[in-house]
Formats: sequence, structure tokens, C-alpha cells
Amino acid sequence: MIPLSRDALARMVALHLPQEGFVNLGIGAPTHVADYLPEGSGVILHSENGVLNVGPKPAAGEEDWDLINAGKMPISLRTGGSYFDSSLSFAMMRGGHLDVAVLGAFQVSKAGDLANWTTGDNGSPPGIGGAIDLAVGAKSIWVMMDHTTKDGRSRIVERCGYPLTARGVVTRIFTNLCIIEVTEDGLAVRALLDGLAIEALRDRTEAPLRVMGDSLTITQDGSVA
Amino acid sequence: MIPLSRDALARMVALHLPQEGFVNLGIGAPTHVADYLPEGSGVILHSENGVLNVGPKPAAGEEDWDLINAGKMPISLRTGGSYFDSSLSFAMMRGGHLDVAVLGAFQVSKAGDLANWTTGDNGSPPGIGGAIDLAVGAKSIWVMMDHTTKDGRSRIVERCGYPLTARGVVTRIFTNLCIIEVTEDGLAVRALLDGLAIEALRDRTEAPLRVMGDSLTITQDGSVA
Amino acid sequence: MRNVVVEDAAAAVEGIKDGDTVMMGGFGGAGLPLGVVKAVLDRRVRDLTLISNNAGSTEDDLSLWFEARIVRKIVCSYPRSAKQFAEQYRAGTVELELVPQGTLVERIRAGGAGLGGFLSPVGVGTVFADGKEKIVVDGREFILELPLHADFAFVKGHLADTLGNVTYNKTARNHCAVMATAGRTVAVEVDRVVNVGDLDPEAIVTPCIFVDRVFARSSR
Amino acid sequence: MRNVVVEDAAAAVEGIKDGDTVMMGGFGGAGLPLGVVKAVLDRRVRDLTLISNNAGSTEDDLSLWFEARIVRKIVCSYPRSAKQFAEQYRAGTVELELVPQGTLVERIRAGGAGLGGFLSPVGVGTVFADGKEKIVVDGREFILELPLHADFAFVKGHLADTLGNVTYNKTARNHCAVMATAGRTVAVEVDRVVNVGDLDPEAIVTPCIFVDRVFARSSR
Repeated sequence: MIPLSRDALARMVALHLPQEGFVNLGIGAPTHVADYLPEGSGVILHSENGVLNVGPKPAAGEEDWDLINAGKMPISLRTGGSYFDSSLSFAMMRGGHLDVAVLGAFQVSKAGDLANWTTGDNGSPPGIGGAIDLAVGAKSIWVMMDHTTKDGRSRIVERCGYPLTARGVVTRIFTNLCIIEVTEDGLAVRALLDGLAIEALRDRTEAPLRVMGDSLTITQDGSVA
Repeated sequence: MIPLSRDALARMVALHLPQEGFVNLGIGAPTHVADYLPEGSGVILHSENGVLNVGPKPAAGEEDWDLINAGKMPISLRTGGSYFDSSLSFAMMRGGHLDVAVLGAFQVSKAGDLANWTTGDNGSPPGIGGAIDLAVGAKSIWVMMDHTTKDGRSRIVERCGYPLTARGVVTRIFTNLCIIEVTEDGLAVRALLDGLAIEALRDRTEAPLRVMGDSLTITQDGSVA
Repeated sequence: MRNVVVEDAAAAVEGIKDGDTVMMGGFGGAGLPLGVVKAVLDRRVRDLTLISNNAGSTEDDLSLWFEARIVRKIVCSYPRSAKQFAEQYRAGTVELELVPQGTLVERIRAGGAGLGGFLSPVGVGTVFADGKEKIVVDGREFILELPLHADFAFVKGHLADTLGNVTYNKTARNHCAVMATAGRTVAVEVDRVVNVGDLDPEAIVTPCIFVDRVFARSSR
Repeated sequence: MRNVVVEDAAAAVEGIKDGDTVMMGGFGGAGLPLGVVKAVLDRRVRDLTLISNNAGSTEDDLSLWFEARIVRKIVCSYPRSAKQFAEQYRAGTVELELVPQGTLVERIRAGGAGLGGFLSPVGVGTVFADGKEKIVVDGREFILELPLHADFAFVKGHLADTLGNVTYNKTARNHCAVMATAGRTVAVEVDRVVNVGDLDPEAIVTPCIFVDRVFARSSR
């Protein structure tokens, strides 16, 4: 069993986004989901620094440093896009106007608590940015992350050890091994990587997992069937 | 002694507005102040429904009912004007960005309390509009009104009998008889209508009045010297 | 691609029901979606809570709603010169919550922006403070004002593209831009529907994320 | 007629003094008034409180202020990738007030709009709630967040007319539009100063009432 590549994970998330939904992809790894949106998905991407209908990265040499995303990377604007100030941008986020936010995380708890802004260690200055506004405000919070840390510890935990971003907000977790729904009855595996036994997944997961009756299989390219 | 006409009163107020100041003229009588702004005053008029740099009333037949002032009367826009939504408009008002608001009033107390939204009588529905936001927010609140009611009672009172708009906000009162400054030591007459004795003014004024050392004389056309 | 254009005012008010809370844009006639006024009347709903700066006048406007007695309560800053409303107000058949205009706008904005309320200096020491929580910050007293939400927000725009991006015309922008953020369903009556790409991205006032339905005002 | 155009960045920062609170627009480099960054350095002021989304990077930006040690405290949402700031943070020579970005913007807006604060759902149950008043409305807990004001707000616009009306360029609008409402003195660095009448009244983002000084960015 080979865990999903970053690209396949991004593709798996992209295939799940609601048709014509308003979506924020945070910063870092989740922004690559944009590269895998199916033709005609109609998904409209928001970036917190004040732009709706984010388009692809411009060609080298075509960058406009007044046109960037929340990760401070150059972007383009799709036809029908708009610019606005941060106050209106965060009204969209905090006010529940986004359908989905896809965020990275250090840890997610079985109750859907999210820890994604600091590991609390060392003397580096912390940064919170807009992650917390998204976590509190978007209608659905999806987390996209590796299932375990580099040294093999579960990121899906009984209780977050790292400082929280928000309590009980995560609704779905996409990892390089599975898709998990956060339900009132705890965590439920909706899809599992082809070749991975549920017991092997449980071995890598601190929080208890149940399997949904109609659970699906994830193939190596991030497709789910 | 003939009290100032409405036009002369409006002219007197206009002559006092600060050069290049940002001014709101409320609704009703104070809006006529706009007709008497001296050439080159540079005063920029704000109207609470979302416009800065209000120009004169358009010619008959030229009215645009999407371009009105807070009194719902057709206006024009001067070059350099701008439109904005009510939220930004009231941020200007409440946030202390206007230099002067000129408001009508039923009563002003010796402490600068303002009563200008309802006489509290009868069964008519009350209306408050934006008067209260101006009264709380503008840097200087000037009142422009007849000195007495139609039946001769003073509008400048010990204590407002009508429901208050705001406490202690009025800084200057322009009436058809005088100009009064509201100071920490009470009301001080800054200018008096030509031919009117101070004792005659006191007879028409419930609140105590002192006279400023360098008090001026108002002529029939609203000039002050 | 997303397309929120609906055929007419009737389609724009689809789903409105007895007891709903409805925001109506406009300051006087500017910004009032008049097609919506009539379409709501046609739906024969009752007991609406109306959030609007005005209560109509004597003309072909929100006064029709009071004449038809479909409003149970109005949240409003300036319900003056409103003959039909005044009659019902005197008869005690409609409830009025009078709110200073800036506070009204800000409460709507708070609703749209997901805030739990705000501290206002407006109304301190007046009847507008009655029954509200007072909070002192740095020795200054403020009133805690709470957000307003609505089942429907209906506003009048100038142009809209088919995605739902909206511009306004002159002072008709007024309360419309804020109300468009605060309705569970937001419908915009416009002068003209244009193609995606026809609006300047810098000049769009209401981005399409807030807008559920758009229709062109009938020229009749 | 009003004319707020000043010659250069040095004139735009005139009057700034030790201990002042300064808002700096920008999200990364977009919206950062770079001429102002350098002009403030030239004034040799100290002990500034800086309100800004970022703390510079390793480039020619706010990191210069940390290198020159003129900032006593920064109120900021994302002071990451900021080498000079990080060094001083570790050395304990600069104070950090970390504020979620939406809360930062809203606190600045509250300052400009004359509000005493607002109730935010953001940060409830986290360290961002520590030491703040909690207020429950309709059974939901909120944090009372207080307004931010500044002696100076410096932002980067695209075009300004001589009256002081301002437009922005693309995502460089970000925090600039709100900061321009919240400084006692507001100065705007723009790409170009235009004549009164050259800006579309519908597309002006910051009306001139908020703006005290405007200057054109030097092309050097």
C-alpha cells in the first residue's frame, strides 16, 4: 500500500467539491486542489485577501504582484471575478457565505476540533492569519493532510495537543489514506485507500473509527468509487 | 426689530462654515444653507444616504430619482463627488469624520442637550432617521432654528422637555435672533440681531445667557460684523 | 457555469411564506425593488416582519403592503410621511421597532458579517437605550446592539451579470449593499442583466457570493 | 478647492513622533506604501506601535523597521517569514499582539466607524479568547473585541485625485480601505495623482473625507 501522493490527494478533494460552490483553499497544500477541478465544475474560488473567482497561476514573467492569493503567490482573475477590501472578504468568511473551506491541519480531534496554526513549540513567532475566521465561518470545513506525522504519529486524535484554532468545526477529513466524516457519533470512514485494511488504518489512528455501511475505495490517482 | 428671515438665517450659517470643511446639512430647513455658500468656500457637502460633494438641485425636468439627498429631494453631484453605501456613510458620521453637522431642533438645553426628533405628542409614528448618528458623531453640532416656538415659548431651555436626541452635543446655536456658543460655563451670546437689546433676548430665552466680550452684530441679511 | 438569473419578480420571491422576515432595500424610492413589492403582494403572504429604512409614502411603494395588511412588524428608522402605515400604527395593528438609521445599517451588516453584535455610542442617554444592555469601555458608555438577519433580502441594483455580481446606481446603493449580505435568500431587481465579464472587477459592489437570484425590472 | 497633494513621502509622514501608533496597509507587498516605509525610517522616530497584517519578510519592506529597531509593539495577524522581526521577537525586544486577521480588520473598521467594539465568534474556546470579556447572546458565546485607532494610517492606493478620492489596484485594496478610515492623519501613496473628475464616482473606494495627504510614488 502506497499512500496517496500530494497530487492525488489534491485531486480527491477537488472531485468532492460541490458543483458551482464557493470555496476557499486556505494557504499551502490545499491551494493545489485548484489544479484538479474538473472541467465545468463551476466552482468559484475565494481568497481572503480580497478576491473572488481566483484563476490559475500566471505564466512566468506575467506575474502581477498586486494580484496575489492569501499565500502571497501570484494568481490570475477569471472572467466574472471581483476585488474587494478585507472587511468584506472576512464578512464572507465569518458570515457563513462560503460553502467549503479546505484547510491544512496539524491535528483534528474526534469531535472535529481543529489545530492548524501553531505547534506551540520553540521561539518562532506564531501566525494565525485568516485560518481561524475560515474555520469558524465557512459552512463546511474540510481538512486535507497526511494521515500521520513524519515520525508516524496519528494526526487524528482523541483530543488536540496543539493549541486549537476552533472547536468542533471540521466536518470532513481527507488524508493520504482515507476520507473520514466527522459525525455526532464520532469519526466514520467513508472511503479507504485500495489495499489498506481498516485495521491497518486503525493502527495509524489515535481516535476511534467506525466504517460507514456504504464505504468506498480510493484508487491511487485519488478517484473514489 | 424684525427677526431674520429663513433665507438670512441660512446665509448666516453658510458664512460661518469652515473653509473646505466636510459638512452635513441634515434635512429640511438646514439644507437651504447650501444655497448661500460663498463662492470658493470649498465646503464639501455630505448626505447620509450615501453621497459626498452634493451639488445644487437640478433644473425642473432634469431630476434623477436615483440621485437624492437625505430629505429625498433630487440633487446633483459636483465634480469630484462619490457614491457609497449607507454603512460607509454612517461610518463617516459616527466615526467623527464630518467637521460640522447643521441640524434643526425643537429644543436645545443650556448643557447642549439636543431634542430634534419628536415632540412625543399624538399618535403619529415617530421617525429618527440619521439625526441621532450625526448628533453623536460630527465634530461640531450646530443647531439652526427659530428662537421661539410659534406661540412664543423659548426653544433654548434649562432642560429639554421633549425626548432627547443626544446629551451635551450642541456646540453652537444659530437662531433668527442671535448666535449662541455652548460653553462649559453655559450659554454665551456671540452675536445679536441689530436693534435687539440683550434684555429683550433674555426675555425670549428660558436658559440663562451671558454675553461674550467681543460680541458681534447681525444685520438683516444675515451678515455678522 | 453559475447562472442566477430568474425570469421575473414572481420567480424572485419564490418560497416566501407567512411569518418570514424580509429586508427591503431603498431610501425613499431609490433602491426600492418595486417589482418585488408587487410580487410579494401577489403571493398573499401574511405576518411579515419588514426591515426597511422607510415605511412607504402615499405612492406605489411599500405603502401597498400596509394597505394589504401583510406586515405584522416593521424595523425601521424613518416611517414618516407614510399614510397607510400611520393609519395602522394608530390602530395598533402593526408593531414598530424604531432604530436610528446608522444602527439599523450596522445591525444588518453585523448579521451578514457573522458578528454577535456591536457597541454603539448612538442613543446613550435616550429612549433608544431603553431595555438594552450597557457596556462601559474605557470609561465611555455604549449600547449593545444585536444583529439582524432575514429570510429574504430584496434590493434594487443597476446592473448584474449572470453570475450574480451587482452594481448600483448613484444614491440607490444606500442600504441595498449591506442587505445583500444579510438575507438567507438574496434577490436583486436590476435595470439590466449583462454578460459575465461586462462588469469592471474593481467596481462590483456586491460580489456574486451574496446573490441567489437576479431579474431584470420589467419595462412595463 | 481642497487639495491634499503633498510633494513626497517625507511630507506625507510629517508630524510623526516617538511613541505614535501607525497603521500600515498591505498584505505582503500588495498595498504596502513602500515610500512611507523609508520616509518613516528617515525621521528616526522610535517606540512605534505598528498595526499591520504582516511584519515584513526578508526584503525591502517593514523588515527595515525591525532592523532599525523603531517598533516597540506590533499588532498583527501573520508575522511569519519575517526574519528581522523574528530575531527581535526571540530576543524579547519587541512585543507581539497576535490577532486573527478578520478580527484585526474589524477592529480597525470599528475604530474608523466610531463603534466601541463588537462581538466576535472567532477565537471562542482558544487562546485568542484569553483575557477578553465574554458575552453570551441567544445562548452563543462571543468575545468582546475593542476598536483600534492610530495616529497615522499609511496605505497604498492606485489613483487619487487632488481632493483625496482614492481607488486601489486589484488585491492591493486589502486592509488599506479600512485603515484609511481609522487614522487621525491618513496619507495615501499612489501610482498616479489625477485631476478632480477623472475618477468614476461609482468606483471611488475611499472618499476624500477620510484622506489628509496624497503623494505619487516616486518612479526611482
